[in-house]
Amino acid sequence: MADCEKNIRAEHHQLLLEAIAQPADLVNYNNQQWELLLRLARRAQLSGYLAARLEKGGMLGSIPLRAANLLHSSLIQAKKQQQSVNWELNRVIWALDGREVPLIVLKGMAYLLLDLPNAAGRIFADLDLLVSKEDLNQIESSLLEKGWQHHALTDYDERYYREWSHEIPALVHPERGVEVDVHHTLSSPLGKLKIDPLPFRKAAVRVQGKDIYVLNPEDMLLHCAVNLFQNNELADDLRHLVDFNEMLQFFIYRQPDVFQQKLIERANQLELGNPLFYSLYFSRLLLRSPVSTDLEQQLDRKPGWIARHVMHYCVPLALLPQHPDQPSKRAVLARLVLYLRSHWLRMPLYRLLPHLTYKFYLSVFPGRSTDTGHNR
Amino acid sequence: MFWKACNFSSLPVENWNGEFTVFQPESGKTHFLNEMGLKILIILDQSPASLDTLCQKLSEYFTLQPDVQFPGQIARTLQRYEALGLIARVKESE
Amino acid sequence: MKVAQLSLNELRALLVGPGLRVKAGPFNLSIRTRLPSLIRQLHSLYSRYSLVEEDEIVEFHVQVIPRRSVRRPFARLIQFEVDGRFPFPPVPLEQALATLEWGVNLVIAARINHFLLFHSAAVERNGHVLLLPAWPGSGKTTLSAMLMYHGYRLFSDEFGLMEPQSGEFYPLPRLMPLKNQSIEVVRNRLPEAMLGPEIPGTLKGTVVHICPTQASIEQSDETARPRWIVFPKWSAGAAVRLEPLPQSEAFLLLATNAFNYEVLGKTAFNAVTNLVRGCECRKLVYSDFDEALAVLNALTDG
Amino acid sequence: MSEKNLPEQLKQDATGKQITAAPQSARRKLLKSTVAIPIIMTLHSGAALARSSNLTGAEINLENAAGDDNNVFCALSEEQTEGGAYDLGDSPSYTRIPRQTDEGINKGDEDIIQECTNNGGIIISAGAFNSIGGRTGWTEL
Repeated sequence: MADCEKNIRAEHHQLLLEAIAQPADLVNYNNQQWELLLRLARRAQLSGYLAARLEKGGMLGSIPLRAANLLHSSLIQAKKQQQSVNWELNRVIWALDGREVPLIVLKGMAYLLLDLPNAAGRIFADLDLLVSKEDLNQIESSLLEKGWQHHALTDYDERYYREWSHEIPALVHPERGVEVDVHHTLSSPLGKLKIDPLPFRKAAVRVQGKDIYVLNPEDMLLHCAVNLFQNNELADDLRHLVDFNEMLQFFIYRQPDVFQQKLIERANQLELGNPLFYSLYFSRLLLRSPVSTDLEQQLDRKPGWIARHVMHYCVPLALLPQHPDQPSKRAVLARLVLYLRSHWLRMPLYRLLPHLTYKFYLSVFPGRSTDTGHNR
Repeated sequence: MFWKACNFSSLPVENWNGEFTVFQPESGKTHFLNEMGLKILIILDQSPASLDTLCQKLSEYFTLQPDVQFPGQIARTLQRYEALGLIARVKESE
Repeated sequence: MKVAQLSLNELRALLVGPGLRVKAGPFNLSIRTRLPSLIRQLHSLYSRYSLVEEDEIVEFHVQVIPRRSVRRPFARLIQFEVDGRFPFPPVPLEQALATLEWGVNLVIAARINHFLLFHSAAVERNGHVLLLPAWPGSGKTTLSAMLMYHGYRLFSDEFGLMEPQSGEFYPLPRLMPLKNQSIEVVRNRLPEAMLGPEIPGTLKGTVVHICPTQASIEQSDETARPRWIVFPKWSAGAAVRLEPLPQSEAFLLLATNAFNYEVLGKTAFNAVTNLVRGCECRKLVYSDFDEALAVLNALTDG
Repeated sequence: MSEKNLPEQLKQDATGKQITAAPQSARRKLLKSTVAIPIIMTLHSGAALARSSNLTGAEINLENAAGDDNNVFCALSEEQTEGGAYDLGDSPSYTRIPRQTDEGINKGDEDIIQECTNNGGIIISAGAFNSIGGRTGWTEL
């Protein structure tokens, strides 16, 4: 684990990570560096984030005009998306019309409500809400009554959502087009890792001056970590690690003496040591997070030695964007490993094996999917 | 029940010979109104009003003949305005 | 340096290697491809464009690459790529040029927000911009191609690029796709025009690209302010009519046809308001180009 | 003026349904001639791109199809135009075709396309979806 730098030595990775870690240095970049950085940042969906940091530092005028124009364009787009989702939340609250349904706002919109440092320029398009299972139907019918619609549903969709994933299908108001995802769980119910949403809901905190809630700071970080390391394949997902790290620094700054301890205790209590371990580890490795290594040693649950080494090698290659002109085979392999891992985490073995066999079959005999695809 | 306009005075309004474009910053939407459409917002911005009061003020201002259909039309318009977030319901007149 | 100064071999070396870096109005573009037919087409059709100066930033990096289709194993297909993404499905090899041009337009429309992007043709006469916004059946590409050879400088047949604070318009003279019947019209009327190959079977029918005049491309750094907004409508057999258009309607039409009006929010609301208030707004119905030219000349003479 | 005497178009507007502003003279006349009822139209832009470029076509590989991790979006088309392009209208609706079967098995491309076609729709490219979707979200280009 000591040879941290080795796996992130690709020059283009270094370029992007430097820009995130030291935005003030961007004024010294030459045109060639800018051209590559802009492409990488777009791929990582971090151009709005970089633009917001430059704007805040008053530096947009001190960089090459073409770079400034593109970053400015991304920032305008991000601001529009944030406004759209914010307005959607306004309309959802209106549609619920004083009914006593506590809404917990998750992810991007929550960051925006709290004005967290990672919110500025952040690109997100959906409104994610967490409610109790009992309130699910109430919300669905209130929104449907006020003009929201499910994406036109086939019988298959309907069954998929309601029986299989125990969620309601996403709701969209046709005049605004923002997707409203109302959840009553925090992870896919198919996953092996079961997360009880109740402690999260109980600890939620009210947003100042509003009748809505967000997860408390520790839970917000844990939720971010779970989404990053438990639910997905990590490809081009650096921005979520940036979210994690920015929020971590911010909350530590706000509660300097206690926050780290609270975070560890909460992770232990909720048995979410693994994803927190990885989030802390890679924040330090890739984003120069100053958090001490002692911190994750206090976790009850930690990944094993082999898993750590595999992840240490693979995760940076997956999280960081490929070079746009020189895709690397190593990165493709690393992404494959993580793809398999994400399926492993989501599916029990008796479902995973047939699934992978089938995928392999498809890769050998493409186009024969109809024979086996449907009726299994 | 009463209606009031939401921050109407802060919305940019452009007059095009009696037709109006209004920009709503919160939603980012541009609305295109005729004169009565705008007058409703102006009245509800001055003070909250009930449907009856609003209809009466509009009839006076536009010197309309009495029409039984009129309040229904205005009520539907108010619902539309409410859905757009241009106006809101209030319990009291003040 | 112009693309025309490159030999076919030199151009090929760029296109298969680091990319051909060309200026496109206010933007720089990098194109890569290995397709011999497309390389030949670009050698002539891009000959008037300037290469990007050493060390300048290029905004858009696009590629046209060969593709295999499992469903059509023997078809020769190509696909447009931008930064690792494929916004269009694969199309037959013959459509490579059309796909490249549409692809670049799409990327501009999807990424650029520091300009307000009107869906409109724009030409300049007597130092001021005449906007010809698109609405169905406007024939704006044909009209702007014709105007370009009759005393007007082409800004674009597709984008009205407006700097929202200053109100200044920016030229973006790119290849223009003539469609179906208008191809013959242009062939007959403008024998001197540089035309590309006939590309049949695109989703818009048969397409032939016309290259902007050398003068339009060379002056593409010269911005101008708008003075006239004319909504053209080609109507078979119609006598020419140039009628006033209420400003409110011009506002509606411009705003709803802009690519990023909603994204720019209040900036766009103010910009379109100022634009419309500062321009003469007209509606043009025509069937004969010479008649249309006469009334447009009369309008823009003043 | 009573509602009964209004032309059909007008009635709809008067009852407050949102109209998408479009270059149609009926709507113009409506705005000009009517003083006795309030009118509001909310501008809807973003469809320009979809109309301007031929972004949509029925044949597509699913690699670049619009969708999310779990679903492919199937656009319900209004009609097919002469050149083979589909006119999705100003605000097309979508149905979702899950990428996997109930058992969590990935479906073949053919199955997904067939399922979409059965619903009367077409799979559209992420680029087209992006532009039609008003550019406020979905797939980033």
